[in-house]
Amino acid sequence: MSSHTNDTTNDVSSRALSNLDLETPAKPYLDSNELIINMGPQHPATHGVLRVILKLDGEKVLGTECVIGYLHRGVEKIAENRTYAMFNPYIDRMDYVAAVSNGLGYCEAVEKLLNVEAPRRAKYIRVILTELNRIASHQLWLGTHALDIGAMTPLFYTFRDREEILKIFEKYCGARLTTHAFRIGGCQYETYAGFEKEVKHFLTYVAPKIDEYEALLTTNRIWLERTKNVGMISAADAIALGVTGPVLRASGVQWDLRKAQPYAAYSEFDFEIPTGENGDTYDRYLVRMAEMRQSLRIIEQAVNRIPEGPIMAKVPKVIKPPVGEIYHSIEAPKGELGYFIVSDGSTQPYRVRVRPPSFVNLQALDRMVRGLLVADVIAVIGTIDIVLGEVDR
Amino acid sequence: MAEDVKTPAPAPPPEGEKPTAEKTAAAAPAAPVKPAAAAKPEGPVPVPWSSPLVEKYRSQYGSGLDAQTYLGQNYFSVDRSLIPDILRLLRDDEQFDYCVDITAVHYPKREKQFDVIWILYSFSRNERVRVKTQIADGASIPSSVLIWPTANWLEREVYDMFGITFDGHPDLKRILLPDGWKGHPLRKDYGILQQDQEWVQINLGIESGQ
Amino acid sequence: MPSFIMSYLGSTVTPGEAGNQFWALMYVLIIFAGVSVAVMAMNWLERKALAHFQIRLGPMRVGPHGLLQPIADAIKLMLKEDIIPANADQFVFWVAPLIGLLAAFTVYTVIPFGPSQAVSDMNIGILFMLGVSSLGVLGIVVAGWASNSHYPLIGALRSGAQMVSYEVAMGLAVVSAILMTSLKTGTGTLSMIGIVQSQQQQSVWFIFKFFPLGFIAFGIFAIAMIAETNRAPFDMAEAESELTAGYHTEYSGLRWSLFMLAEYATMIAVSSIAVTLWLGGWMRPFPNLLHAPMWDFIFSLFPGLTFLCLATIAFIGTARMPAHSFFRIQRIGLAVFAALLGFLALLLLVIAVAGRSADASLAARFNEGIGYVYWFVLKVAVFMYLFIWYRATWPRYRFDQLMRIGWKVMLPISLGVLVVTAIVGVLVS
Amino acid sequence: MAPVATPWFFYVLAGLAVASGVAVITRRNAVHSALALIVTLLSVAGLYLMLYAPFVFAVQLFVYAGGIMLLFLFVIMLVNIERSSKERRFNRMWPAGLVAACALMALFISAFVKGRTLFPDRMILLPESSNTQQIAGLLYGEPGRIGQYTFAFEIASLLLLVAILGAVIMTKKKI
Repeated sequence: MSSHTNDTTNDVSSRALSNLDLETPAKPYLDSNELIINMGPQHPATHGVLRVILKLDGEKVLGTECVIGYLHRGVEKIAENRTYAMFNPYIDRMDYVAAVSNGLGYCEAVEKLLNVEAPRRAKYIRVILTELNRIASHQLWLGTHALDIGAMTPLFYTFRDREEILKIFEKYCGARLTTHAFRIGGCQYETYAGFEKEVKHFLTYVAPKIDEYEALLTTNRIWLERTKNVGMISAADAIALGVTGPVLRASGVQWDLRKAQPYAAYSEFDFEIPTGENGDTYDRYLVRMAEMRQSLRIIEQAVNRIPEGPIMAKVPKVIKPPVGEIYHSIEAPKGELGYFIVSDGSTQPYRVRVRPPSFVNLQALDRMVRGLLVADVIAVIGTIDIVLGEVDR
Repeated sequence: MAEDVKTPAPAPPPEGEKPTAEKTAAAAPAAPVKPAAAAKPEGPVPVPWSSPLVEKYRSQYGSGLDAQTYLGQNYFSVDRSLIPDILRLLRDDEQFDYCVDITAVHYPKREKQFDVIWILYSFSRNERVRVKTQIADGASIPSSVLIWPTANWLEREVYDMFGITFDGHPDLKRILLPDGWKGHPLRKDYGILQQDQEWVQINLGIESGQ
Repeated sequence: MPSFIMSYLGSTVTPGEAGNQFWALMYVLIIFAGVSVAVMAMNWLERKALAHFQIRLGPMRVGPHGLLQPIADAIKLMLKEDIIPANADQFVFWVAPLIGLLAAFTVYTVIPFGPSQAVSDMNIGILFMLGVSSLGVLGIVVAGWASNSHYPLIGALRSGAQMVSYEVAMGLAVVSAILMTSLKTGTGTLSMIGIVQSQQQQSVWFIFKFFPLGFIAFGIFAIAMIAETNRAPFDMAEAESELTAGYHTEYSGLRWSLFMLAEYATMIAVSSIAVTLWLGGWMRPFPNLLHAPMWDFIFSLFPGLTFLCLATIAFIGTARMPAHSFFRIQRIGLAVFAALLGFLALLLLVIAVAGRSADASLAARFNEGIGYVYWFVLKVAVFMYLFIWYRATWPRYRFDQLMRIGWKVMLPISLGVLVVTAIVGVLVS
Repeated sequence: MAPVATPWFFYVLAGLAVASGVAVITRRNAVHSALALIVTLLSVAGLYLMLYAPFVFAVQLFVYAGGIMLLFLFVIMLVNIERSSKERRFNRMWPAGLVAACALMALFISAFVKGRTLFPDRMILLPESSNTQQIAGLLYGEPGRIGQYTFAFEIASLLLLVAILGAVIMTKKKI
């Protein structure tokens, strides 16, 4: 490209590009210069403040480098200066579209450290809310992903239906997005009157809506062309790169923490783990659509069998776990969300390490987009389903 | 070094880091049930972890390695010198093919200030294991990027947050903080309000980011 | 003065052909104003229709149901700061939107709204249209280059390559329609008016001629024209999620609005080509079957009835407005608008009744002309709606897929249709 | 059709063509040169229209100004403008070029002055509406008669096809 067009960008990004092991062709055939493009941090399709430096040959991607950290708030540092209970709301601000899942993971980790167990009713409430949140997260993903690929309309459909979930959250705990729904030892709030009825109504409401999304996209030729065989990642690569969640399952690995190492009350429900075959963008789309349906199944069972009883275990007012360390992880909508908590016996955690699925999954971007086109980078960023609040923490 | 790890100490011996932690002796084998608060039936105690895997490794490495179970979670405490080998063995022979996380913990009062922790998972065994080692400030540790590619960003984050360098990492640089930043925020001596004022003033053109 | 006006109204050729410079100028002005208004209306319609596709309301605040929104937008864009990037090529940056706009508006000189309702009837009208509209891409390419930035440059390259590629298939589809014009008379024509007239002579819209052939050619044109105007699902050049805004990323204010104006004007222009070539141009439906004077009268009522319909809708909207003082001004505004529409409807109906007889009176000529323009505009409006519908429904193609479709699917099909049309044409005549 | 081609139109178009032609070779910025070249081509197209050759006008518009210049721009846009604008614009051969241009001009003038007899007094004015048919007749022949230039025309198109194929093979690393 004309250097008059790209000199400035070159200078800015040359350092950041240092690790791009780009195989430049031995002898350039015709004089084709590479173009270095800065996608983000202000870009409509990077889902926040992600900056991707692309090295292009024409429109073909030779290599990428993600520059992250624009949203870094030092969540782990904050944790060391808050009590266990005080840190709970901060957790919601990481993956803010799946705040309930985040809270579930943290509360269970601390409960494990305290060696207490939440009552069964609390576990059921947790499962219902978490699965609702999974649907909400997938709906948001679907809308934005479709928007990235150029289909505007699904975004509004999914947001319309996500609204119903947020209404349930709002009625349950007063907040829609950063819910802070659970407490260490169980749940703070009993379900409101009519909770079961509303959840059941939601189930019958949303099932046809999921069919509606699928009607718009699943057999749409343009959608197929844009997603099939795009951003492929093999199961071996996915495992080596630590990719989890729907991205891993779309590559054919039938692994879901809800089944593999059940937490909360998941061992009591009957559901399937949808998997894909090719590990391409389309399979990831199908897996997430199927997961939404499986979540509906889980919610239906949970809401029908929800037991009576207390919702809070006996937890001391001042939470002081014994000295020790624990790693606990759950299946968040985006993958394995782990908490590694080190306690020194005081009221504040000595160290909290969050294992964010988005952060690790994002690392696979480079592997997935090499050799594809610029437009595919957008599709792949969308399909990994990252939330920058969680990547940067 | 072997002695340190051999003692079945629960992971963090943060002597006097916080006032409340004063009582926690470094070599307290019994779980610190001191505060009356935690009304638990039994205090969880790290117990030795015995399994064929542990036996095998113990016979192979002897005193450099120690295996424990705490709250049902298994971990190895290994000597720094064994690090690349044992990780590679765990992946190649024991199918711990998924590196969940790499992180570190800072104990400023200790001689070897850092715990570096690998959390591993095996899909075929459906089993998790943690590998821990202790290193001193300024010391480096072999990178495991060649064992698990996912270690790339995880090690960069550890470097960014703790200043631990990984030998053989292809591109060890800061990941979350900007490149020119001074200090490693997750060290205990880094205050929660502390900032690299110079960086903020130069790059953001404001007096302070607070 | 009436005689001066009549001098042309009585004529059956375009002002350009008649050498009537006064009326040619009038036509140019009318078309320029009309297209500008149409673009504004299209802007409003797109936002409203798209919003309703997407279970939203769209603009509701500026005027009743956002009817004044385009005007507010226009004022805003004119008042906005006009930024030229420091590293841009000032002159080229300045001239680029004008190139696009000039090309988009020049095409209208040959668009036939009726047998004499055009600025001029060039005997190479369709070639002129394709040629001039191919100049429009220069504006886009040059704009992308002059911005001196990556995304605009990529957008410009994409749109340049895309427009050149689809022009080929588009041209071949057009040629197959032109071949059809030669069937009855022996000699074909490139004149836009001639093309419609030959459809009249053959008593068939070319979309139905040699049934699948005309339809396929029309389909190819209909697809190519979307690509040609850079609209979804072929809006690679300004692919929002990839290139932020493509070639006009660096543009703002008035210059940016000129690009938009050019884009929408081009959309209307290419739709006009499609209507002229395949959908019988200004002809009303079934002029050959339903040709009794009674039918003429019934069809001449359509414009008035359409406006009556619109007026009714507006009145219903007025009645359904919430009875709150907050809405009083909006309610009055909508009522006035409805009354205006109703007045127009009345006027049109009066003209239709008065011009019933087929003599050469002023009313009859007027009535005829209104009928032509009405049917032409109605057909074009259907295309405009399709443009919106596509945008609401489909994801965006990727650039290589777009090129593949252009060269490997559309081009062979259009070549094949051309050859088969020629063979069938020879066999038939 | 009443003639609208007044001398004024001719002078304006011709002047524009010459002026922008000069701009083409004097602009340092290649894109500016290309834009000037487009103006030249458009002016010449206008001259064609004045000669009652609308078909040639449309082809000039379509092929040269629309297609070829777009490809020119494509190439030029990717050239390093800053470097090329610092280069010397004329190489040492410019006196020869000037001499050649002057000779050509002299030839034109002499042909215009001396060779008046060579040309018919007045061009036969074809009706504008049949211009396209005339060209088609020359190229493809009237009904029942093979055209004068059919063969040459087809050969030319074959050559172009070969050129296209060659370009594809040259640029494409693997087909």
